[in-house]
Amino acid sequence: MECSVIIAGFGGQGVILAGKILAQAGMDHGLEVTWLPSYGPEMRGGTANCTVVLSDEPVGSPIVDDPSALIAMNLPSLDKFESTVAKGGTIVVNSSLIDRAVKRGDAQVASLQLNELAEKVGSMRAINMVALGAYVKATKILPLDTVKGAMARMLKKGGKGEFVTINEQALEEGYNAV
Amino acid sequence: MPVSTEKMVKVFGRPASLTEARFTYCPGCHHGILTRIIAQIIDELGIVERTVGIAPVGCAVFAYLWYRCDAIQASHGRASAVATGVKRANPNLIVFAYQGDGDFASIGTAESIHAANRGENITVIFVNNQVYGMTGGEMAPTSLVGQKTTTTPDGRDPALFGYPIRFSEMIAQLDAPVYVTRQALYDTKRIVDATKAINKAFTNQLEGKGYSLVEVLATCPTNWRMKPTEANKHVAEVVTKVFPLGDLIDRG
Amino acid sequence: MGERMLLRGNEVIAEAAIRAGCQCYFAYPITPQAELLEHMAKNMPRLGRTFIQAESEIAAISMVYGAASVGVRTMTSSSSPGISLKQEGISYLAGSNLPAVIVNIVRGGPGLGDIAPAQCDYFQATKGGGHGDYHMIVLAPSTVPEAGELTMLAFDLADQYRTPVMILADGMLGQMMEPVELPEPIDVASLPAKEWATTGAKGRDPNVILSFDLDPEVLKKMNLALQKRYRQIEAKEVRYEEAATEDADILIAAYGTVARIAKSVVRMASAEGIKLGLFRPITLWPFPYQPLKELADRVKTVLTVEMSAGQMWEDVRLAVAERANTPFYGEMGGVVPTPRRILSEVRKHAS
Amino acid sequence: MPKGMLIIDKERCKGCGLCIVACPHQVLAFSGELNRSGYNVVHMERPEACVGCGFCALTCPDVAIEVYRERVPA
Repeated sequence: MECSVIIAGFGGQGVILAGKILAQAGMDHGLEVTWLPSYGPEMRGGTANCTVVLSDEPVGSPIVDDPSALIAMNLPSLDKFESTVAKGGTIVVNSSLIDRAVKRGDAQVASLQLNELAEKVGSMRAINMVALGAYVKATKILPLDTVKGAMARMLKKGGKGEFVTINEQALEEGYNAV
Repeated sequence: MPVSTEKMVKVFGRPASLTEARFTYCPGCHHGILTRIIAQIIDELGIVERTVGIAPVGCAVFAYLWYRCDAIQASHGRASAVATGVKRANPNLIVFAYQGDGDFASIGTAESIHAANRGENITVIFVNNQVYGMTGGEMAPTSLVGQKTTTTPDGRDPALFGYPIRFSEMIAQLDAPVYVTRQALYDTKRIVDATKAINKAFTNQLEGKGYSLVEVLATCPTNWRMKPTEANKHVAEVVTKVFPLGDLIDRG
Repeated sequence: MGERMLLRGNEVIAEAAIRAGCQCYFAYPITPQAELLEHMAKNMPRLGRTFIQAESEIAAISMVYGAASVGVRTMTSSSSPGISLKQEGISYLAGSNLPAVIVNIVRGGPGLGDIAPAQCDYFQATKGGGHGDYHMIVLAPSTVPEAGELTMLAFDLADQYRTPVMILADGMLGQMMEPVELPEPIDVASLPAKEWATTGAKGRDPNVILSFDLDPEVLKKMNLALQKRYRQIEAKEVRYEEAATEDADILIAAYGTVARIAKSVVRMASAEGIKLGLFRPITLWPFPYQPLKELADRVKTVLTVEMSAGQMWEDVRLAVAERANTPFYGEMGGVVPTPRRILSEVRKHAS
Repeated sequence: MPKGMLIIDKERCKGCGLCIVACPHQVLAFSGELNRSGYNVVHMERPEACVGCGFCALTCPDVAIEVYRERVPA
């Protein structure tokens, strides 16, 4: 079993952190993982993305030609990565910012208004966790509780423990929306 | 005619911290005086067993040969950075960097300024003789306006090569340094003054006070094409007009 | 071994250096190795050790030179353009027989290039980027955990052979995260004393650190001593990894990040019935000429894959020496060869 | 005034003459004798005038001069 996901959006949408939390959760679940970010000026205001690979054997390439999933947080991300997703793969689309349909007919699409769902939870900054929750439900890659646990540990380690509750709610919101 | 020294007491001899090796400097070169002064102060402070000297590139490249202390030969211009590494790695050592004007004030500009700006607890001896001695008498950053060198055959033209850089004044603008002074060696009074200044620069380090810089106006009779005595006069009458002697800061 | 943690390559190299007893670290910021610098900035002072953000790469390597002279374990890190600036100091370290660790998280070049991962500094690292007849040991990790292990090893080899050692990784390895079990810290007090260090001439003759002698005959002797040590290193320190080479028809020769990507290709090729193996040099200098030569007798093709125009390829061809075909596939400018692209190259040579 | 005495290491002397100028009592002069390096070395031309002040030694760039002074009864 090897799964990979590209999480892409613009800087500020938290795609890098979402990937880290997913990788941490995969590791906590006993899997081998790699997390590979785009880095440098891209991260400072432009587009940002990261690739997470989860596997039950040592990960070879941390870059993937055909990811088994894509989380597209904005239109440029969908435009850039849609065609790369493996046949039968999963695409999570932020329809709040993407006004076109997914062209691929061979992918499982979860189109969600991520901005509105984040606002419902009470924080636009939690949009990445909404997306991650949706991805977890759509792919059944890991138990949601494992992701919650990884998220809580990572935020506490970064001195942001006060945001754990709202991010748990965000994960659940995304999870339940699929 | 020989007079016996039996009834006499030795009042001046070779400092114990100097090796027996003969200096490679030209006749009348002030590097020799300065080397002796430093050794004498290492003796007086009793620090030879914990001193590390940093030798530059230039005429003083052999500085490691003269002292009975540990020494490191640094690349051109980096002596202050090497001294930083030594002192940070082992703060118990007494570290001095011995640097010429090309080394300290040209190729090593960044290393020199930033070691001073960090207030490294080191002693820097900056030998300013306004010329590149070792490579054959080329223009130094401190060469005087109009000074003839092998790369300014018609004299240094500020329009082409700028002005002599008063590096110690630049260092003295910084907040961190403890002691910045300019000394000379052209007569016995200046030699005594310079000795006191260098003593203070080492003592500051011993007392953990921080960065001390002693600029020493020196002669280069060979490349100035002057007799050693004329060279001394040149420093006294001409060079000190551009590079005034005295303490620039003393926060010790 | 401790807790399994998810860490970046840059952080792991930094933390491994700390655990290897690195006492002084000096560096200048540059992408993509900034996290290494930041980890050291945060952790070295807490441990009572030295961290200086130097005014330049040249100053940083010169500080390393000073600290190494005193006999402490010391390191600097940078990325390609910064490593170019450090060459003066690296040559001095080699010439003065000083142990130090230099990390190069390589990015695209030449010139300012870009900040994407590349392997275009192979020549500079393995053939002596500075002046004079010297080598340094060059270790090329392929995974984040290995980056930690090789960093620990780098300090030991540096001390053992009194030579600078380079960790040659790339931006991808520096930036990516993988689970790591960090090695236990070494006991610095148990390291052998460095009798040659400039620690103060108390009860002994002065020690002098230098790479200089104006007498050509003396300098020749100094060079011969260096060369003798290099022959010892070549005899004892060659490291490499083989994967699926037993019945391989084709071999990929690759190091670092590309080698791990190639491991995925080996699996993909196997599924297609192509007998593909991988030969991965871990020491780029000394290069594993002999083991590769022996493998070349058993395969038809050795395909070199690099993120360069073919720098390691030269060493591969020296080793293979006409025993097998030696095609090349390289990417430049920070483009990373994907598994599929490598596989299509493999297919060209499989029929 | 106490009487002084100098020991000049001829082989270290490079004949620069700085000591000659530094001496307040005109004790020193070039000897005309060349050392092994070929330098015209300095000697005490008027030893009787030396007071052991040490100015010559302070000035000597080659640390070639040792200075002795008569013991003054306490």
